Amino acid sequence: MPTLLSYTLVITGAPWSSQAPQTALTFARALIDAGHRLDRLFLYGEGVHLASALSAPPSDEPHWPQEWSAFLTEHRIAGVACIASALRRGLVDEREQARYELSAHNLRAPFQIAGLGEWVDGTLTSDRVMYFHGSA
Amino acid sequence: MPTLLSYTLVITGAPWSSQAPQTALTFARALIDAGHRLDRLFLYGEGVHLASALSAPPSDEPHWPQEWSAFLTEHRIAGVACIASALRRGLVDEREQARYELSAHNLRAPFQIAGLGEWVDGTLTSDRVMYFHGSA
Amino acid sequence: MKQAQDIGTLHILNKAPDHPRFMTCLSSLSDQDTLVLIENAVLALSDADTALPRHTVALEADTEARGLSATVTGAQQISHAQLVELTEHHSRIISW
Amino acid sequence: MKQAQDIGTLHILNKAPDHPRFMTCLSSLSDQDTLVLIENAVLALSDADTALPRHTVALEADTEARGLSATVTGAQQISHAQLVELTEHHSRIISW
Amino acid sequence: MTTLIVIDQPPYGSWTGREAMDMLFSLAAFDQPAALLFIGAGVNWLRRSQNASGIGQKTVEKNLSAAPLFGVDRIYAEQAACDRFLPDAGQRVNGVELAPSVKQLLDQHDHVFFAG
Amino acid sequence: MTTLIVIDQPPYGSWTGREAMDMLFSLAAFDQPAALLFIGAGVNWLRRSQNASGIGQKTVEKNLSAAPLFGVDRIYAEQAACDRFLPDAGQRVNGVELAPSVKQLLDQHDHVFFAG
Repeated sequence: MPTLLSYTLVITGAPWSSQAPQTALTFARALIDAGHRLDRLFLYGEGVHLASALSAPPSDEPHWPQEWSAFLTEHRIAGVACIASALRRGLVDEREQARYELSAHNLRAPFQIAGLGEWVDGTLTSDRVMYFHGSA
Repeated sequence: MPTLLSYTLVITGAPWSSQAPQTALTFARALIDAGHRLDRLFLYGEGVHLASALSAPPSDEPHWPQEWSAFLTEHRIAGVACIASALRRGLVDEREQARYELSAHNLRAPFQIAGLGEWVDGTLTSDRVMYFHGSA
Repeated sequence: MKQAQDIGTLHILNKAPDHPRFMTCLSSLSDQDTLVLIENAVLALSDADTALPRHTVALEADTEARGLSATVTGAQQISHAQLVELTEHHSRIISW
Repeated sequence: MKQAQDIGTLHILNKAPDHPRFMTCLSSLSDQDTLVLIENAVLALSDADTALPRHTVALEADTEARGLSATVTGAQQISHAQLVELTEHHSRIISW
Repeated sequence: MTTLIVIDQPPYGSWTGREAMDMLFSLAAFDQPAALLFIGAGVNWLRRSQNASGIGQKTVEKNLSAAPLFGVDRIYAEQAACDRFLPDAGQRVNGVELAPSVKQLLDQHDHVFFAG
Repeated sequence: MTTLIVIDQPPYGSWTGREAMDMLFSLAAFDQPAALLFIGAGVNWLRRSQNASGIGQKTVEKNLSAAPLFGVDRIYAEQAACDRFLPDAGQRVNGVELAPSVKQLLDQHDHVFFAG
């Protein structure tokens, strides 16, 4: 029986411009099935679009934000969007909405907004850190 | 004196993942300065993120959604985000918010959401159609 | 199928020289065509591995950003206003 | 600076064969390293211009999507579960 | 006016090719003549026996086979890229014409653009 | 643990390089040793006399020159890529070490990742 490990996954590729969110999700399911632990999903750069609450793809297309959200909720895993990447790209929670006096908030639960310290923590404490980039 | 022409500009590259919105804006200003007419800006694919009302980059960084919005408003030019591209990527107006029962709307004025027919119309009626893609 | 005023096609290229589309563009030019380098494509001006065609111009805002404007010899540098003029004179434009 | 259990590095590559990062990856492998082709990179299995290293595997979901799973001979096809196993055995992983 | 849409990105890794197909179908819906050209790694769109269910997507083969029904004129593929990725005609979906010269094909169309 | 961040995209055309610099500075802020490697067209980050005001951006040269102040260990550039784009040492910003072998440099670091 193998040693059980902890993982941090980092997604930098956006849904609909890359396969990264889908590859990462299938990998995440497989690592949980193998008994390992997913410490955290960290969204960076274009990857923050995965946390949009307003994505509404056609019903016969995959809905990556919804699928990731359900997976994180089911397994009580933290999903963190980098605050700097998210603010540039228009992904905000209620707190940032208030701070920047914006018209709405659009962060999908259970995603949270936090700084790069969360990623640094992953590199220090998880056994494995894996990156899922765009392919263009 | 040259003949005055009409243009349709199409942006497919996203702000912060490409230079497309900035190059297109400088070009648009130059064509107006030369006396030409900009019929329409059409956002497609990743380009729809330019229409986000919630982008909040650091104050010392360019704010492309705001700059484009001001330019379109000043010159009364139509800015259209393709509906299919926008819905996938979480860009919605009040009408789409209601139709898909979403929690908010985040389309920046004066952008509108419409179908590819607006682009086809541009290819048929504008003297020039120019595309601004990402560079990755 | 060509336009009446046949002065060639205007090719606007924004990809870096190591992008596959860069070489496809270069090999698709005719003698009477004009090539405009913008964004990452202006790096071709400093690329020992790239031979640019005769009618090549580069957007000055992009060469300046990348520290190339003072050293460029392979292409005329143009403003956005001059790019608009080029689009006036070419009814056929391809954005690579 | 290498980990105690030195069985080489796991390289996970998702770029198509004409992407500049693809060749950089191939030229950065050591003999004991393992290369995993995922997403667009599995197209290398059908690419006459690419010679793959000995320890190459490909994600089956991606070869199947691209119509390659029945014809592949140059690499073992693996499931996501097997990819997880590979990450168990390699403490050093590079995502290209 | 004839339009040529060029796809040089392979399928599944991004959505640009699919969104270019939507543009193609829109042109056809407005009775505008339109054709499609696959070059470079983009020719991998044309391989038979694709099955994208394992990556949670719809197989693009179906989008392609719908093209003639929607009034799309022609589907071309760069010869050199096919030699590289799909040398055997039996590997390719039906109805594809090989283009020995990309340049020549571009010259034959008034409006040419890339899929993102 | 030593981290190496690899940048192979040129500056200004996208934001990935800038966001990688933010990651670098975060590591340094937590006292984690970190170095930077530019390869391929990414070496164009290192050219002197950049001025991005005309494209509405901040010049990346300033981000780079801040690196040592923030505790970043080393800045490397692929030798072959410099030969191609920046052959003259006088064209390059100060403090850059040429790396004849990318492979060797990757092997010297525990944690290696690309800027998107």
